[in-house]
Amino acid sequence: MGSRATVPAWAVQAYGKWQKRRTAWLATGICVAVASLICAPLLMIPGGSMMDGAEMRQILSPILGEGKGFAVWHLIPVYPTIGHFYRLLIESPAFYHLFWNTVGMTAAILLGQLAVGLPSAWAFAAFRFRGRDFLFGLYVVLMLLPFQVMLLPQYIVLQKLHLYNHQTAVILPAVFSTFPVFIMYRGFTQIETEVLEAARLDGAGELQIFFHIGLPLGKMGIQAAMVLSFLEYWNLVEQPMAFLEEQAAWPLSLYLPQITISQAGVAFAVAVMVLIPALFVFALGQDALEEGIAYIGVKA
Amino acid sequence: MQTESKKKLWRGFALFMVAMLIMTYVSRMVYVSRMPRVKWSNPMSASIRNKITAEGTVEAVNAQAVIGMDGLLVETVCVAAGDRMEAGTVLYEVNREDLLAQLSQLEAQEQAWQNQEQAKRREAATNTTRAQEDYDMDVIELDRRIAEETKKLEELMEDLDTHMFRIPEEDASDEIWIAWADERLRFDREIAEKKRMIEDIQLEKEKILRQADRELEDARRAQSAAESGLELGASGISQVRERQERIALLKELSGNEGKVRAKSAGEILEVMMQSGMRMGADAVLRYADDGGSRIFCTVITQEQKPLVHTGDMVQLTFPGSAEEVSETIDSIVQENGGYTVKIRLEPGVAAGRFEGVMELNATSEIYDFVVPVKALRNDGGNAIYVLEEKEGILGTELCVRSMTVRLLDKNEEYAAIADELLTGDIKVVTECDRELENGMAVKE
Amino acid sequence: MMRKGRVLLYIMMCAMCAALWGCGGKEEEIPMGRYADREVKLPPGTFEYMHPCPDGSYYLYGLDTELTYVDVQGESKGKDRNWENNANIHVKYVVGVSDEGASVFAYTPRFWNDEELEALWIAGDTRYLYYYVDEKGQKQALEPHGEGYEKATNLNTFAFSPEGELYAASDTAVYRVNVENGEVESLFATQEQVKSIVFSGDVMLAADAGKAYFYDRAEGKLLDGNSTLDEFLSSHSAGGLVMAVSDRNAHVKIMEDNGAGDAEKAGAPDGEETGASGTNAGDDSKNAQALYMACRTGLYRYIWGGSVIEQIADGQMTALGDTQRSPSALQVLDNGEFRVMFSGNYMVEMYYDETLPARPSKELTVYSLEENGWIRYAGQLFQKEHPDVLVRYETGMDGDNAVSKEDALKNLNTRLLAGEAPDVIVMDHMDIEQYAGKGVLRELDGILQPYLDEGILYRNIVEGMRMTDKEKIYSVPMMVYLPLWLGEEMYLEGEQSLEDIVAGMEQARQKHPEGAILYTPYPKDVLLQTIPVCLPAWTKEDGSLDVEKLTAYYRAVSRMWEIDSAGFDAAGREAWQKNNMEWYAPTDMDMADIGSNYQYSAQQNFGETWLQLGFLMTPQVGMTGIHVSKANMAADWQQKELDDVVTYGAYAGQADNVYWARTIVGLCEQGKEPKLAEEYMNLLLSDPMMRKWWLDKPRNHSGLTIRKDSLGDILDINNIEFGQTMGFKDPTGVNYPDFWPTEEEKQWLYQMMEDADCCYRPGTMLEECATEVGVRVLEGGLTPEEGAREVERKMAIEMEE
Amino acid sequence: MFLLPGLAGVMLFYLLPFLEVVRRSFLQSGNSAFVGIDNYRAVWENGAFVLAVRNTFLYMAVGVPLLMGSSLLLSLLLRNLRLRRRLVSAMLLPMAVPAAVMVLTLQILIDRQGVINGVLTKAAEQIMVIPAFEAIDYLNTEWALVVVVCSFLWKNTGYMVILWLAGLAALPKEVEEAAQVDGANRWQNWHYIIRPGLSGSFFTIGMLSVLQIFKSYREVWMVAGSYPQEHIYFLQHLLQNWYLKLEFDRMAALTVIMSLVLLVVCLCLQKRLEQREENF
Repeated sequence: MGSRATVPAWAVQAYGKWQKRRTAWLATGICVAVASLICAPLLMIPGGSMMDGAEMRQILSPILGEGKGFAVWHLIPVYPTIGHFYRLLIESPAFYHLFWNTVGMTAAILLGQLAVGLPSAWAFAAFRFRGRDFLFGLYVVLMLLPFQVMLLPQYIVLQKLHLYNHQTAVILPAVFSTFPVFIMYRGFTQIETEVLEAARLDGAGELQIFFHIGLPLGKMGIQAAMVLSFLEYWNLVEQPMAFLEEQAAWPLSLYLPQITISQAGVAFAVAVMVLIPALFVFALGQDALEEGIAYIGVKA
Repeated sequence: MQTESKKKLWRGFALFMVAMLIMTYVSRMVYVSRMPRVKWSNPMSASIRNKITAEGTVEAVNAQAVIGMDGLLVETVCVAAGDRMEAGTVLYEVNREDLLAQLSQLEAQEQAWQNQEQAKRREAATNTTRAQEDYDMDVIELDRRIAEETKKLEELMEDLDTHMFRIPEEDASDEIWIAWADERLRFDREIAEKKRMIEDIQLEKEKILRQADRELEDARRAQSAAESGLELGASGISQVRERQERIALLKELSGNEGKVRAKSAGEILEVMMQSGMRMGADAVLRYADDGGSRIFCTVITQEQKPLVHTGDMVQLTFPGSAEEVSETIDSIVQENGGYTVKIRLEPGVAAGRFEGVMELNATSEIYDFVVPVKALRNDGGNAIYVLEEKEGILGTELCVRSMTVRLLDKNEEYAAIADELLTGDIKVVTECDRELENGMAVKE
Repeated sequence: MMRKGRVLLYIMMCAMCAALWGCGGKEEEIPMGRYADREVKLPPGTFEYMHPCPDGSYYLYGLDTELTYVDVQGESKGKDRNWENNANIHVKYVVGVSDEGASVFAYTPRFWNDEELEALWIAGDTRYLYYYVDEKGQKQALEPHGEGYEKATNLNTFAFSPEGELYAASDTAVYRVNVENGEVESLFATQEQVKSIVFSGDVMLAADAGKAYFYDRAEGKLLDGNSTLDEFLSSHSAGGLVMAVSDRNAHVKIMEDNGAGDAEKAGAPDGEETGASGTNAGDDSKNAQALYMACRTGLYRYIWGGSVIEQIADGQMTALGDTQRSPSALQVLDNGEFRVMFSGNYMVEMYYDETLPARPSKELTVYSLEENGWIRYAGQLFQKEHPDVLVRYETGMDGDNAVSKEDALKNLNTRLLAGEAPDVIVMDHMDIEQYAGKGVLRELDGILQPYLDEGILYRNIVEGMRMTDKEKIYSVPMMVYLPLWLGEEMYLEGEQSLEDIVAGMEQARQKHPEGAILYTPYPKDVLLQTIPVCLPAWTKEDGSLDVEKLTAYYRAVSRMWEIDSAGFDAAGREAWQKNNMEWYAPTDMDMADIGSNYQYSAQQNFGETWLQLGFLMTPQVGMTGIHVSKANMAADWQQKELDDVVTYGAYAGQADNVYWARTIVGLCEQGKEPKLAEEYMNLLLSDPMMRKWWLDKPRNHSGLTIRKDSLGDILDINNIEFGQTMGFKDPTGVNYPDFWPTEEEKQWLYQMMEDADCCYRPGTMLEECATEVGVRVLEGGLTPEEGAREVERKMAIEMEE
Repeated sequence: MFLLPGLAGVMLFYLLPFLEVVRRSFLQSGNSAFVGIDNYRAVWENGAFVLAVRNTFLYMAVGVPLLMGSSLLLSLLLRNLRLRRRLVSAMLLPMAVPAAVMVLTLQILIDRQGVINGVLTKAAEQIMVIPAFEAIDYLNTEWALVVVVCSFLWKNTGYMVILWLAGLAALPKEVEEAAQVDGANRWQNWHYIIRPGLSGSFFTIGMLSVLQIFKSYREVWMVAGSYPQEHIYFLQHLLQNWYLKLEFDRMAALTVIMSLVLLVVCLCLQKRLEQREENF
């Protein structure tokens, strides 16, 4: 205490500021470094999407078992070409078909999850009923079950419901997935039970509580769930492969599920095209997330 | 700031989606515009009119020969096998010196022979004349004798008559009577004797005349023989004739400056002489006379065989001539790997032609599946593209599928195909505006 | 609250279960009732067409067969109204008959050689002549003439109206023809040839292949079209479409295309099941005015003015679907039945049978991992032979988008486990033992026994498929490949073992220190060429991996690769690989096919001497390929000092008498149609199918058939079918016969087939593993011993599982 | 009432199928004969199972804490940064890349003759002057697990950061500010305010990490195949291979075992967390 007193207040303040800024810079630096590390391999994608097939073959020939030495990668192709994009964007209507399939399916899934998962999550968060813990545990376990095991019984169910080979065969199970419930539940648990009690005492209906307290407060959980769900379903491979026989119903992720070297360029181009909407969704989702947080801040 | 960037983001996102939407249509359009456009038809049940064309040779049925000028030396041969000859075409020339030498020799022989013959003839004529004269003289002599005797006979007859008038009276004595009677008897005897004499002379005359006549005849015969040369005998005569003919020939030849010309039109089949050769009496040249008949021969493949039958009407043309004939096939014989078709031509047809082209419009049996020949491809086998619907990423699309088929028959326009899977309502691609590949999506 | 929630929960669960099973229950039930057909026995003669009379009787006629009347009782009264079978007539093309028996027809004169006709024919003028026979049998020539009628027009379709007026159609117009004087009146133009004409009251409906024309005969004008019908016609006309109306005298308003009430009325049955609406067909025909249409795809009803055309009978399940016949006339009977005449002397009556299931109850499912043309063909053929069966051919891995083999198998297994097994599985690249062991496959001993007893199939090959643990045969390959090498006689001759080949290579290397010996720049190729003949020897009796054998194998191949690599440096090999890269790079499924590789073997060989290991795949093409190859080599290698003549022979690896099984077919134990599956198997094993062996070319590699007689046929140069198909017999085709296998070679080949008893099936785990590790061994990453151990380790995990 | 529609769907599409799995775990796969616990025994006694369990646990034991720790750290750092949104988006990107492309990228990088080895070799030669850097065959040696963990971290860090951030955002800012005003240092701040506040998220994110571990299988499989190096042979491989071998019975048994374990762990964790929450 005494030592502190010797330091002038402005100095303390300045030091604190400086320290704060330094920490901020440091944090930023670290984060940027990590982010760039994470993104570094992805830089191969735009490069690859514009790389001439011959060049790619040449620089990758060691990997293909056709040469000695080590493979290299040109982040900026020596012989750049927009051939792959041309092939993909101009010459492949199938790409668009699948793209819209994916968009449609993902949108349907996300909306469905909102409609179904949100109340479920709310129920788990807001009510304490018998078996809640067990049920919730079950939800978690069901979420964790590998798809391989669920493939067969789900197939049987879908077959029985005459959904097999129809996009709903992918959409419906996804809609009822326990995963968003799980995440959104976490968002709702932040709400203090007292608030709910108080609201109930005030005579608010359950729906009112849900809409006026639950939704705004759980918003970031919802947003997180949506962004994550989007990621999950934007690149869904296994379910459609198992449940959709008809190619016309496929999502984009099955366009090139396996890549041979000759297709690599196009595959990279596809990746770029897939990444663009994802970027938008991230940005917008986060935006909404921010907003939600800000909103909560204001409310609180 | 915050909302603005958010707005921007939303706008960007919307823009991206709209761009994707537009591109969807653009790529569709590109895709469709690059899709081959095909036309199709169902296979028909039809027969195929197959035009079978086969080149063949024209062969003469019987060849004729030009006999060489025996013993003459060929100076130049003017034709070769395969040449066409018209009447008057120079076939070859003989050595004129040789020719003239031979001719003069022959003429000398002939002259000698003529002279000899004339002498013979003259002698025979003399003999005849003499015999005639003998004969005539004999006739005159004998006639004179006959006339003499006849006169004597008549005198006797008159004497007899007179005697008869001097017939004694009835009462004449016996002697008279006897004398008269005796007289009369004498007369009778004398007349009879005379008559016998005349007869004898006449017999003799006949005899003499016959002999004279024979002699005359002999002489005459000899004469005529001499004149006709009969006495040379058959070989002699032919020799003479030959010589004479030969002389005439050689003369004619020399008149033609030693050129031997064709007598009729035809084509040379074979030349069996060469210049400098002395010809024999056998053929030096064989040729097919235009007036003769010919056979058209050609070989057809095993595939064509089922379409060609004995008795089928075919069109024959001969390169180089405007002739076009319809004939029926006479025979089809299997020969080493192919089938030889023979067609006998009318005499005079295809004169001067060695090659011909046979055309046969064969109408096949009715095949179940006939497609335009354009629809047929060959990719290591005969195949057609059939139009099918395919489930793809873009939904149901039309696509072509290659179908291997057996080719039964075809002509320039149509092909008959077979396969267990063919049906009448299969859609066979007949036309396309670019190269197709199996499984390629197409538009109608 | 809590209690309530729990109760609700239970209710929910029950409801869910109920819904689920309820769903299932509904699925089981196939709606009953559909149209079936019975053949009508026709009077003697060859009839093509039928003219329906309104009372249910009909006339039959054919192109050269007399008109025959069959009355309502079905008794034929032939020849009472006959027409003269004119000797001068060659082909009667089209005929029309009226209710009363008057008839009209078109013909061409018989004289083919008639120059004039010939000329006409050549000029494309194939004008018909016509004559008309009235109901009393009076014949008179009909010379169509009149305004708007050109002489060259052919009238192809005739129809008499109920009143006896004659209507005719050319490919451009429809006419009314005065039968007395031949005067023709052009009524309206059409886009295509009108194929069928029906009358309903004053309205005449003429249909071409894409449009329906309505003509009001009373008013004399063309009415508006009907888009519903037009659409239908354009999509259903292929293969013939015939029409009939339920009541010809009723004058109906046809044109009200947009009549809302009608559309609703007609729309209702559309949503229902086919069979259900079929039930009503009979009743409806009495009160509703309808147009019926029959074509390949089925029998359809169109209620006038409606916007739907409903199918009341499925072509696939009736005689209509017979692709060999096309319907030529349709008659609607009062009792809701139909008579359909087919060209080709065939008539059926279609009646509604309530006892039949509405959909084809039989469905044969054939599954293969990869598309196989031969199997697909067999399915189509099978379906043709069994019209009541729908053959579904499914492939797990589609060519365009690479679904991985594991994913495809997973999907297949899902179906198997869910009890929806296909009936027939093509087992190529699948683990047969596994599937047999799990009871998926049916044992085939019973089916195959007759074939083996009669010596039709190569017993040794079939026996090679016997599963060791169960002692039964579960699958049978339809084709096999045989191992073959091709090289210089000096180093190798006759039958060879792997060691011999290595020795031969050593010899060659000594003689030629430079240049490649083996025929490929890729280590993987060497493995692909040798693994098949060694793999069967790697498994011990107890099913475990024989590491020593594997080590020996790796030693041998790495020695081979070493010898080969000694001939040129890495740069050379790389250059060679680069050259090849554009159009030839080894993939898993690629294999060295000696026969078909010859085209580029000559260009690509790198050195002075060479050796090719591979498999004989397509017998004659393969054999001829070898000859061509030999010829090419000899020609091409002269300048490269070929040491000795090029020759070829069989080779054995660690296993003897190996054959490479392909198109391995198994039947499913759980299949829904075991009988059909058996029949399908018999079809596959039949000679006609085997003769189509060349269809089996996923990568242009078909094999040698396991049916002895078929193999003989295939190797018979005079096999006309093959020749025609392959273009050998085509004058434009390639002249293969020069290189055709000789009798000696054929015998040699047969003997090889007789001896082959050791089955190699590609696609096993062991093979994948050994190949993957093998590449590393050849590239020097691992020693042979290490490689073998690595494989052992991986296989150990697999065994453990 | 809120739960019902969701629950119905879950039952239909998850619980019911799961019950089917449970049922099948007592039946033989081919002929559906009841075999009791034979399948369980078969699984238990299976060598591959032991290997797979060991590997999977190792993977989880390494992967989950690493992922959670690193992402928590990052999110704490990111929490108050202005660049946060951009950075998080960047970190999320690997998730959005199609699996196939990601696998291709990985292959290019980690192949024995791949880019990483190339770079390392060069670095060893030029910078550290170590003459012979032995190229590592990452996928075929013990390195395989490292590779798998790294790629797992690479792909999922962003994902987890999002979750952490959501959790952090829910913390009442005032408390923290108040604490800061009170002069609480960083550690105290973390220990007394943030950590308890995040304990709920901790559970969630832990579970999700496990989930992501399970999901990462497909990439592992695509890179290394059905029978990878034995250190990266996971339960999923076993499941997949059993599936391919039609051993659904064992698979079902294994699943039941797995889910039981998971359920127990899950319930325990939840209980503890809740107790703690209540305590707090």
